[in-house]
Amino acid sequence: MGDWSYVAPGYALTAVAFAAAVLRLHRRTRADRAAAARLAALRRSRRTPPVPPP
Amino acid sequence: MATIARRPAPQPRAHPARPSGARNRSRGARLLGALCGSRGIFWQGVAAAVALGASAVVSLLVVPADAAQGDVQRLMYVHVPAAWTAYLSFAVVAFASAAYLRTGRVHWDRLAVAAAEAGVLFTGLTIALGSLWGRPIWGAWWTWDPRLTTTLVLLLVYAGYLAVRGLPDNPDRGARWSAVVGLVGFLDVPVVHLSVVWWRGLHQPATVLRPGTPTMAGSMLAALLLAVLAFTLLWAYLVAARMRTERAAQRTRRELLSAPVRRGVQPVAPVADLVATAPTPQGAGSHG
Amino acid sequence: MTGEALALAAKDLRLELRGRHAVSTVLPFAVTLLVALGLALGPDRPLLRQVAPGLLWITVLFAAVLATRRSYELEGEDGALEGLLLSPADPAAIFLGKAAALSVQLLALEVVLVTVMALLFGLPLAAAPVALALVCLLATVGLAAIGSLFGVVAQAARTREGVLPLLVLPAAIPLLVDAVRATSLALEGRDVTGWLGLLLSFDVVALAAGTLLYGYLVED
Amino acid sequence: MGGAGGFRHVVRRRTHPTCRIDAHAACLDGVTRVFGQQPALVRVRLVVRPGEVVLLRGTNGSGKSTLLRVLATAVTPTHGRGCVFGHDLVTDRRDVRRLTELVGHQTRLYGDLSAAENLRFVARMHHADPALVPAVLEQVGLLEVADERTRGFSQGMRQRLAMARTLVRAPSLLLLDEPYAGLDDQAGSLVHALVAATIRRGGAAVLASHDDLVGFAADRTVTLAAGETVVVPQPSLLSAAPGGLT
Repeated sequence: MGDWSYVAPGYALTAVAFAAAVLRLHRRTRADRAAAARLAALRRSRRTPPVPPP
Repeated sequence: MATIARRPAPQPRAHPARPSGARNRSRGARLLGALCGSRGIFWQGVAAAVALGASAVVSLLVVPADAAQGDVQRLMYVHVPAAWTAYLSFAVVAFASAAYLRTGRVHWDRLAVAAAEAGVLFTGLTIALGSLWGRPIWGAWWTWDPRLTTTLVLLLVYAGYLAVRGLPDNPDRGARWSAVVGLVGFLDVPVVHLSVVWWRGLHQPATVLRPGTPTMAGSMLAALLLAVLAFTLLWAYLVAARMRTERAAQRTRRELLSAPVRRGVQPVAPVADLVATAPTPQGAGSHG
Repeated sequence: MTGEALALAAKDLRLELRGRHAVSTVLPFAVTLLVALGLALGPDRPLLRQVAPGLLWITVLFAAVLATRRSYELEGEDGALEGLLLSPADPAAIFLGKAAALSVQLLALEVVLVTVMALLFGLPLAAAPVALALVCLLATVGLAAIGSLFGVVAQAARTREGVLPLLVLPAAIPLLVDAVRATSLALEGRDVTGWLGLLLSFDVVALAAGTLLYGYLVED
Repeated sequence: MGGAGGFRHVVRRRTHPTCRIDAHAACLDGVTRVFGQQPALVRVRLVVRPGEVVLLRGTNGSGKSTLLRVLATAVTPTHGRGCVFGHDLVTDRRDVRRLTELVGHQTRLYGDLSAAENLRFVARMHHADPALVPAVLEQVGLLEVADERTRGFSQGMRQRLAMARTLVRAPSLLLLDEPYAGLDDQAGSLVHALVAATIRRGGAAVLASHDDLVGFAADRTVTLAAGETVVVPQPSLLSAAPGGLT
């Protein structure tokens, strides 16, 4: 009765679930790194003394 | 006019009992710091991947099939570790929630969120694999087996935990609410399990799904322990990475409040897309 | 602490007598749900008698959600909930007061529901009235505790609609299972002490959690 | 340390040493409060001494109400520290709540209870003497409607009842948010009587108001703009010359 038609989907489902989780986390890390970079740029630009209005 | 001798600025005297710098942190804290650093997480990921690969190979090919159930029993090497990891993350959520309520430290809340999200993944996996395995053995996708039902209730509690986080407009309050839901859910689990066992009225000995009985062949037990280790490593990787993203999100949110940035940005949308749409800074500094 | 809890419970019950929300909306809803469920399952009397406990407690569960939402809506109407929280009363006292008031309302509701079910489904109430009463009492206290605890979350949350059932129902699952089983055993006149013990342990957990954690839910 | 029930959970913030001395009726030390993404209060510093009446001025949304709600511990400051009569705003909440009363546009009444019943409930929750209720109702001019349900009251009558609640409680720190909105002159004088009574008891009062105080001298005026205190040079006696940022 050893029947692989249940084992295969089981392992496949596990692999897909893990891959999806890791991918989601990776995408979030990249988005956070981009956000931090933008903020740093914004902060640097703020620090330069603004030109007095004409 | 005599130039006033500039007194050297007083050096920040390191507190005698606690020498400043990284050395003063205890060994454990330093190790934890290393583990949670972005490099540490990367190596955690690699270790988890290697362990999972090895475990898959071992449990699919190397280990003999079960005498009674045949190859279907190989599902045990994914279902049982997933169940173990689901309950592990639920215990971590409850512990971290209690610690967060007790001390108010933010890192406990981050640990709780990370564990809850990992918990949802593993709980869902456990239920899916459990019913997949139950189908050939018991002939039905779902039997009110006490453990499967308790795991389902667990999944509902996780859903409540994550749903409650976003409700109040104050993120601190959302964290507190979810901590309470996590704790109450955790207190529920033993009662749920006991009720379902009595409810079914069955007191038959542990079904074949219950692992760990020493009667199992040595190699099978070894394969199972390897799988449990692999799943736990992956769980640790997911939690550590998720905690870093949570910390980065909170740092960005606080960053948005600092005066120089605040004037340039009118924060209305959630942080992620908010920063993406932040207008290019006005004033002389704009080099966009 | 108990003085404040009693004062709060008395106030809630007086509000209930004045507004008669439980009698005018929750009770009709419960009876209608019961009759609808009964009709859905067909006229077969032995079947109805077998599922009657399940129907009863599903109806009580939803009635509890309605009653909890109403009890906290009355507080939120004019900001009275904030008035309560800004009083030097201990949050645990507020929780216990609300839970007590809710328990009384639900018990009154159950008395009516059980008599209606006895008539409609021909339930042998005389079999073990004491056991049945005890089961109802313990189950209602647990339900009121969970309702009061999560009611404040539903009231203070931005999107109010689906929050309360989402939080109350998963937490009340063990209660539902125990109450249904105990009720059916009580109706058959069999021994229910084991189940009463389980219900009691659930109540202790729910009340303890409520007393300790209510403070965290209400603080902004 | 009578932490408010379950709220011992708190970021371990030591109150600023100068704040701890009881000389201050209320002090906010760099309090910031953020709602979602909008900072309602940004690093507000405020010291109120006993016997002082402080007037908060500022446009809508400048953070006046939030500041009063932070003092009344209805809202937790996101950053910064504060204390009322030496009790920290975040850890000693029950003591702060015993001493303060916040009167806002929400009058916190139960529609189905009568005026007298509402006040008796407040007296029991605040450990005050219920016997005071008739006298207080007479003082605010609601004695004849004492047994009617508050659902039928007008906004002015409800605010008088809110003031009656304050008289029953006799708080040390009075926080009034737009006390004059919707009140006739006679009720306006009630507000002055209320503030004067609090001051006589050695308490302090903080009022947030748009319209000028008629015949009333605020000891100090603090102007708020976009959540930050703005120093506006103007004579402190408001009745002399209405000025400041409006």
